Amino acid sequence: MLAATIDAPTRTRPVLEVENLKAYYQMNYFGVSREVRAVDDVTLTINRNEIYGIAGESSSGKSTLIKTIAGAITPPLRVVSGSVKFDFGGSQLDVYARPKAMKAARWRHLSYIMQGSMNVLNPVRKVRHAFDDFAFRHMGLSPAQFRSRVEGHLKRLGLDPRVLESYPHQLSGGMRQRLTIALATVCEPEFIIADEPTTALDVLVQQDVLALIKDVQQRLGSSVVFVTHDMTVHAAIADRIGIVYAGRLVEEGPTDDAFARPQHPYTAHLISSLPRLGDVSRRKALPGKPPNLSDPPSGCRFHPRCPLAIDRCKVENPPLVSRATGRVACWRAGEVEVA
Amino acid sequence: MDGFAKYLVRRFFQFILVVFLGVSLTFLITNLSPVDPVEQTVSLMTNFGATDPRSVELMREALAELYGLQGSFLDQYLSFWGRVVRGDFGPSLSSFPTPVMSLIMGALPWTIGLLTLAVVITWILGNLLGALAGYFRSNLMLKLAGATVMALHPVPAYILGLVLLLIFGYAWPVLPISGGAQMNLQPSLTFDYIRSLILHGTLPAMTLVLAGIGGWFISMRSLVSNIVTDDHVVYAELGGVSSSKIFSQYVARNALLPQVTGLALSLGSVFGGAVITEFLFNYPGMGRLLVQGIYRGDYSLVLGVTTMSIIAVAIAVFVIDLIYPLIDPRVRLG
Amino acid sequence: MSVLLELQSVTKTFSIGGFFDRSKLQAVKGATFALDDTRPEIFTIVGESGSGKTTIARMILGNETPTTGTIRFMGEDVSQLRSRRRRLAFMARVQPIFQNPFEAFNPLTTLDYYLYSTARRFLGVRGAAADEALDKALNHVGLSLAEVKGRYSHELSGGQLQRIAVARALIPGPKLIVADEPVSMVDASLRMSIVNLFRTLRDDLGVSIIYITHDLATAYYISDRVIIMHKGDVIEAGEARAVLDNPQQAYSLALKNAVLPPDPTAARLALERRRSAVSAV
Amino acid sequence: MFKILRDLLRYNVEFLIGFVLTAGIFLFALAHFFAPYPDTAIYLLPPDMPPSPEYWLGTTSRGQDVLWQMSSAIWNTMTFGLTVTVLSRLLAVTVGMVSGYLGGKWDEALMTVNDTLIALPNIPILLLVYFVMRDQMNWPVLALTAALLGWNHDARLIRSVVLSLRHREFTRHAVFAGMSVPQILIRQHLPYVMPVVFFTAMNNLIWAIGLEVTLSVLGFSDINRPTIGGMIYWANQHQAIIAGIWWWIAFPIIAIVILFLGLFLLAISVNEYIDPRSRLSRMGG
Amino acid sequence: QDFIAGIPRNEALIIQGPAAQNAEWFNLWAPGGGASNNGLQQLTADTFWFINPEGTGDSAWTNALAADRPQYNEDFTQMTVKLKEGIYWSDGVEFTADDVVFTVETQIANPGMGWSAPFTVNVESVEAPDPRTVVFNLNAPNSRFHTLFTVRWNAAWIMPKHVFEGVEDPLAFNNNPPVSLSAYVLHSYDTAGNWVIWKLRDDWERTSIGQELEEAPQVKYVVYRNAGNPDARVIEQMNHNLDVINDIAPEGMFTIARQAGANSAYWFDGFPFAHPDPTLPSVLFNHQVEPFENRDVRWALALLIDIRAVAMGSYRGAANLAALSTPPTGTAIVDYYEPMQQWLTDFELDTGSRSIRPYDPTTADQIAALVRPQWGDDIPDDPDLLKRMFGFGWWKQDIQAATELLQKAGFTKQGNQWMKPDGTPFTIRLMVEGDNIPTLARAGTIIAQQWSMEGIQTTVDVAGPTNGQRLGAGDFEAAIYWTVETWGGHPDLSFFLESYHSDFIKPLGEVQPPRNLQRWQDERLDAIIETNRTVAFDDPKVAELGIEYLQLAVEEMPFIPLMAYNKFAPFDTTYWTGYPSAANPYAASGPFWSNLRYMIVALEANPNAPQS
Ligand SMILES: Nc1ncnc2c1ncn2[C@@H]1O[C@H](COP(=O)(O)OP(=O)(O)OP(=O)(O)O)[C@@H](O)[C@H]1O
Ligand SMILES: Nc1ncnc2c1ncn2[C@@H]1O[C@H](COP(=O)(O)OP(=O)(O)OP(=O)(O)O)[C@@H](O)[C@H]1O
Ligand SMILES: [Mg+2]
Ligand SMILES: [Mg+2]
Repeated sequence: MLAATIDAPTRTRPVLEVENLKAYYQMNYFGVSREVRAVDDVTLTINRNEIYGIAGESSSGKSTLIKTIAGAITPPLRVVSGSVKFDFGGSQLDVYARPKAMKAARWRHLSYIMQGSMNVLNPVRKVRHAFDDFAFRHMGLSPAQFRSRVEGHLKRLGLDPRVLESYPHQLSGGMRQRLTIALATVCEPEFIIADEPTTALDVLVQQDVLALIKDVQQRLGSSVVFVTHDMTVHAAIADRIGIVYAGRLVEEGPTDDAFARPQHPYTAHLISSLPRLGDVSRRKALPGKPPNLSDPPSGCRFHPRCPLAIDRCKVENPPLVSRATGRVACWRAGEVEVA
Repeated sequence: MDGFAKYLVRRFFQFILVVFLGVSLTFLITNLSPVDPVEQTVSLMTNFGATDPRSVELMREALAELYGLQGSFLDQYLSFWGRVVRGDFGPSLSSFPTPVMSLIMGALPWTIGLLTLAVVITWILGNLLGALAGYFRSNLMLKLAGATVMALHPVPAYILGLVLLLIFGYAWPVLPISGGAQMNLQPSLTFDYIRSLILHGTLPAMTLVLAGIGGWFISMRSLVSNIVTDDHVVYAELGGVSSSKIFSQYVARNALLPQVTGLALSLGSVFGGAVITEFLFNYPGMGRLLVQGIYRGDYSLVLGVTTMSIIAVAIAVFVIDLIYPLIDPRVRLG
Repeated sequence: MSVLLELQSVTKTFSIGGFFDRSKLQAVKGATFALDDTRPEIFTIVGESGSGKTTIARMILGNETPTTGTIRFMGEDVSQLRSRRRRLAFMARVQPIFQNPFEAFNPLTTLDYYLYSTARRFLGVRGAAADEALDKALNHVGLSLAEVKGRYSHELSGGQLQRIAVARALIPGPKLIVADEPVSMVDASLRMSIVNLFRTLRDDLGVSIIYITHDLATAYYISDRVIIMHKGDVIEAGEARAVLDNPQQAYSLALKNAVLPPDPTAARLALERRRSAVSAV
Repeated sequence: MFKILRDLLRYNVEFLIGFVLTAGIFLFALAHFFAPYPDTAIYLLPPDMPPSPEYWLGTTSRGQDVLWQMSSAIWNTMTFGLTVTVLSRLLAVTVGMVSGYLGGKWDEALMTVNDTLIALPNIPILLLVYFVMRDQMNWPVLALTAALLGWNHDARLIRSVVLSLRHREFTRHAVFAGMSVPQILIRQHLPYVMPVVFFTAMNNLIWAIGLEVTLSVLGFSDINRPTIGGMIYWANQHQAIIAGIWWWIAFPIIAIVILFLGLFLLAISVNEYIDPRSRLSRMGG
Repeated sequence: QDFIAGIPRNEALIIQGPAAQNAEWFNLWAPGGGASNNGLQQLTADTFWFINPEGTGDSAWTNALAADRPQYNEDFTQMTVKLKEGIYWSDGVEFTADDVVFTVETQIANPGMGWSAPFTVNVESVEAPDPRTVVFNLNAPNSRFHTLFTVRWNAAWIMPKHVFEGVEDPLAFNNNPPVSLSAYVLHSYDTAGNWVIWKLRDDWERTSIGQELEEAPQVKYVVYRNAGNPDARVIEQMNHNLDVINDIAPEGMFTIARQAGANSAYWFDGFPFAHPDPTLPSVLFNHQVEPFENRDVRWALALLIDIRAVAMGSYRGAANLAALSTPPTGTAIVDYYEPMQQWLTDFELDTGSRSIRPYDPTTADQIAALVRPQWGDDIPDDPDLLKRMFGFGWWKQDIQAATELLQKAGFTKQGNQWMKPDGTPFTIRLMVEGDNIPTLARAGTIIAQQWSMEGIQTTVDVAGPTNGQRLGAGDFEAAIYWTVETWGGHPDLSFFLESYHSDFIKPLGEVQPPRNLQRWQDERLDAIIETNRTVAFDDPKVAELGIEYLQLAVEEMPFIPLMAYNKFAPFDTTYWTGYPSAANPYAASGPFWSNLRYMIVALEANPNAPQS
């Protein structure tokens, strides 16, 4: 049914185009104003049937970036400039030019799994109601049909349909996480946005959840944008990854390439710091502390912590340039050695 | 013993303790009161008559004996508990020898009828308005309604009632301003009687509602403004769930839970009556009974009314603690 | 050989459930292990979520009383430490590190308040002497008092905060640190700095550490001994490398296999294996 | 402190309005110290004069200037109300925090006392106490009694806040940092409790004023001391509303409404200022 | 719809009644039961005689159940009463002397019943030699025994023997429904206590009141309704839902006069509207508390009062001032006030340094001048009329004389503060009851202000419901209340004076029997009282003794009489006319007086009433 609506010419076009996006937290409390440049000039495209991973350390702006993409901004977050455009076969969506149209597209074409989504279910209602509220009106089914559709969907995701009659607190964290994934996919959207869906789950459950996401994506042929700081997770499911540092995209490329030949020193560090089961050799930690996004370092934002920094890095901001397999923003791109 | 039973027993024990302490405290204060019921009756009987001093002394002795006010404090205290346990508060001293219980039973239906209704209406309106105002923060109508409610909040109930009485009793005399029902209409389930009950209850109820709505409004609004930033609400908004649904099922429903406790307490305190409103509109409820009792030094009556009220509130707290898990699925007992 | 910490068939039962359905939950079932006083070590507890790890930690810290069994710290029954004086003496020797460094410090209190308070209560020092003690402790974790003084938790990174938490725990000169998932909320790049720090503490200061985690990779990386918990039971225990290299129990094996390698090809393979295993069930 | 005030005034319209309203009423009340007549004197002026250039708010049927009566009345009522509020806040905070934090037997004992007081019907108890105390019943005693009856609901609220804080990691951390119970309560938990305190203070103040009025209406007021309730009492004795002397009652009520609105605005803006959440975003969380 | 369900408005008289706590209770003889204000005693009970407090001479006396005035024997140890014939209880049983004997004997046998105590004290035996005669044999000589059966406000009501003889415990019997001995009988009542409706008996002629009537009373129903607080009462009267108000504040009265003038009637046709009750609000001093035992101090305090301000402040001028210690109402005007004017004017007071004449006979004119700007033509110019409205005169405020009196008593003034002889400041706590009697509370505040201004710091102490008890126990320094009540319609002062005898004075702290609450003790007073006991009720010597007492009271100033208790009791004339007034004082004005029954049967339907 989905495939039928996608006509030939659009098949090749990317499903999401983000251009020069800037989103800042602008706050003013009793005379103290702060501006946190959490997304600073990001341009990226995401194709159909692709899993795109976004990595980066805590508070580098990963969540903010995908919130902005999902059109889930609330004050004090503001989109300062740039555009986010979706292309869902028949319907084009420019998130910030025509925000009204977003509402109709939500869950139908685009679903979003929030960070901490274990806690996004209404604590005083049964899980069943969440499906009714979010999905029912998009499906055009009778209540009974809808019910069996939901149950079928849950079964396919390895969930017992009886969970529908539970309250969220009666379920374990992993269970709730899987439920939110089920909720986000029951309408079979073309685009799924997921923010740290596996953090805070134990390894076994984490693996299940990853497997689930992969399954769903393959079955629906959807595109997934996926955020986590856990590089091993990216390794397992992402087709391409983008590395974010201090609000900027610093490197992007196919997962294999990024792991094998990181171009940016930060990427290289992320990959090399991972301990490997069975390996007890001492790993270095990145020196210094994360940049302050309301007063970011000049030039390349990574330079205060960069082992390769040169004077140029302090003053000039390296542009994101295309490479053979991806893009990178570093004056000394490719000079790093992987440990 | 299993956890729940243990909890129940402990909670029940606490309930008994609360009632015991509360009633004992009232007993103590009441007994310290300088109003002497014998003197009150004597002065009532002699105030306008030419009664000679010797007779007055005789009368005083006879009444003291009749009222059974002899005996030490402890004796009276013990016999009081003995009676309470049997659900009997002894004879009223100001309406001797009518049992206090039958006076209370006469007043109780009125109070319960009026106050339960008023409390529930107040609660619903206050919470509804508060929730709407907290959720749709920029709506002009709601802002206006909110400002009105807030401005009414600090106005003493007595003034509100008096103004209503002037408006609907005098300037535009459409409502009865005094009493509980039409005169010469005996209580019955007829249309006339019920209509008259409603008409007579309108002004007192309006007073109670106007005076009480602000409290609920303010607390509900602040609860709601906290809840709207909760993840599950934000998520529902992102999921394109309709505003009305978010409001009712996601915001209001969560915010209402703590308010339920408040409602239970208010319903519990219904037994004490609404002194000022009953006083103003001559409503034949517990508040009026109580004030009469205090004025006439009728300990038995005062103790009866306060004991009822204490027990009712304690039960309300107890019950709400027990049923809370039913209304809030997150709460566990034990 | 004297015993530092000893758990003897410790169990903990919670009663849970709502109004109608009530049941008991055995969070910990007969845990028994001991730490040696003379040989400091990193003792790791791994296990899935809800397997009872935190419960054990809380019982060791005296925040929870075992339903049955005893926990002795240097010969004293931890649950019997009633008086404030004895509690303080105990806390001087056993200190915790918490999971979420942002949560472990009150965001409205300056960080040094925790440090000074610890110094005053356990060392009885104030003013310059306290400054000195703090600086020493902070130096162990690669920080200095000047960097920390007067700052609030949001002004520092998670890794820094976690190191300050460690420094604070070091001030009374503890014999044992109980760290409940100290790195799970810290991102990958900071994780190593904490884990490395634990090693240093053990080696340089002779502090024993109970390290609770579900991250097998770091467990393997630093621990001396490990126990694996599953639904309240200790299902496997022993020398860390030995256990993790060659797990005996099915569950331990599954746990080990669930660890994704940091290499796309291997990771995808692992995930595929998992997927087929799940769909086969 | 001064800087905070300045910031609040400059950047927060609500605070500014609240401040102006409250300060206005406060100054007005303060003015009674400079009143041209003693505040209990009667029949110094022609009675029943409507508002006019000479008597801005008119005169009462007792020949008093409503303006100056009100000024004293607001002062006295506020003194009473604030005394009740402060005392009951102290009780509520102490009991709520100790009970919530210590838990166990302490909690049970304190909450039993608390529930007992919740169950006591306020007005009857106050009336009874009034009778018992008789001439010794002056406003400080009344304030104390009201304070004793007026803290219990809020203690429960505060307790629930502290209960949720008690299991937060920073509390456990503080224990292991050797902080004593008072230190933990005051340094760690009080900032989270303060918004509740401010918020409930408003309602408590209104309740206290309402209590004063109620008692006055029932005839229990110290008629030697002008208060809002006392003004209503005397107006009532003179059937002022029926007799058309509306200014005797209307102006004091308007003043109370203004005062309350002012205090409410102050409370919400100060709350925003001290609320841990907004404070954090200000500091940069 | 009818205002009262099922009862035509123009057949019903609606009277302000109380809120009954215990609406099912109709036993007049239980403790407190005889003091009912809901029509029970006013409309259904009867006894031997009535005195109209507003009447003068013979017209004030009514033989009700008794066929004649009381007959005493020589030494007042026996009283014989002849009863009227043809009087029946409402259930058809004839009223006889047996009912009277039963009443007395039952009450003696049941201590606690309303009149048990006085019967026990006085009656040795009672017998009915025939159905129309009752003979009381008394324990001791008592020339006023008949007053137990003489109604001013209430009295010992006769019990229906045929009802009570079957009752085991007459104290616990609710007597519901009550049989009536008077012209009305219970129709229905509100269990919630807000109203009671009485209806005219079909056999109304077979009652003591009915026998005197020529045609049937026009009021078919009497409704006692609790019409709420004073504001509500005013509104209800203006809405024509309340024909008779018992008492409201002067301002409420003025509002009615202003807004419903044409539809209302009052005791006086215009200002001051009020009905002066035969009670005498005064400043009471506790003679057992120093320095109030000192006559000079009391007189000084009296002379510090500017009575015009008190009249304006308490009643807005509508006060009937009293310089004598008896209320200036009813027959007291002719018996005491008019005859004593000259004596008052000549009265000299020794201030210690000189002699003054404190009496000012022109106060009525002065007050008239004060209220004329507001009431204009309502205020007549005739000095005699003014005296009826505002009283005959009062003491002139004389600060200098007061100063001299205080100095005579050993007081000194420091700055603006009087010091007692022992050197401590002279302060007074002036007790008032409060909003139960608002006008007196107002008078208290203004007197306190006057004393304070002259250097005696006075605070007003509102006693509320504890007022009566504190007065009784002597727990006060000074108070505004009354200890003088009279028949109004009869010059005999024994009504209150009997209890002024020093035999009954108790030490401080013990309860003083009613009336002599100031604990005034004086041998001259005892002598007057003792003489009065030996004189028959209707003996002209009674008035002479009264004058003696009044003169003594002026000299001693045991309390400062202020005024009659003026009661604002406006009537709505929309449905009924012919209410009593100063011009036609055939009954007292006010629903709580038992002789209200004479008003009810005299009312005439207003032909212009709206037809329902
Ligand atoms: N509501 C907010 N108000 C102000 N600043 C915010 C807000 N949310 C996030 N920030 C700031 O924006 C920056 C980026 O935050 P963001 O949540 O996007 O980071 P992240 O990369 O998702 O981190 P994490 O891995 O911890 O989720 C941080 O400095 C954060 O402090
Ligand atoms: N206070 C409590 N009341 C009831 N049940 C509890 C309580 N504390 C813990 N439990 C239960 O005990 C079990 C063990 O919990 P514990 O927190 O020790 O697990 P854990 O291994 O630390 O898990 P995680 O990895 O999620 O932190 C869980 O099922 C938990 O729900
Ligand atoms: Mg994030
Ligand atoms: Mg845990």
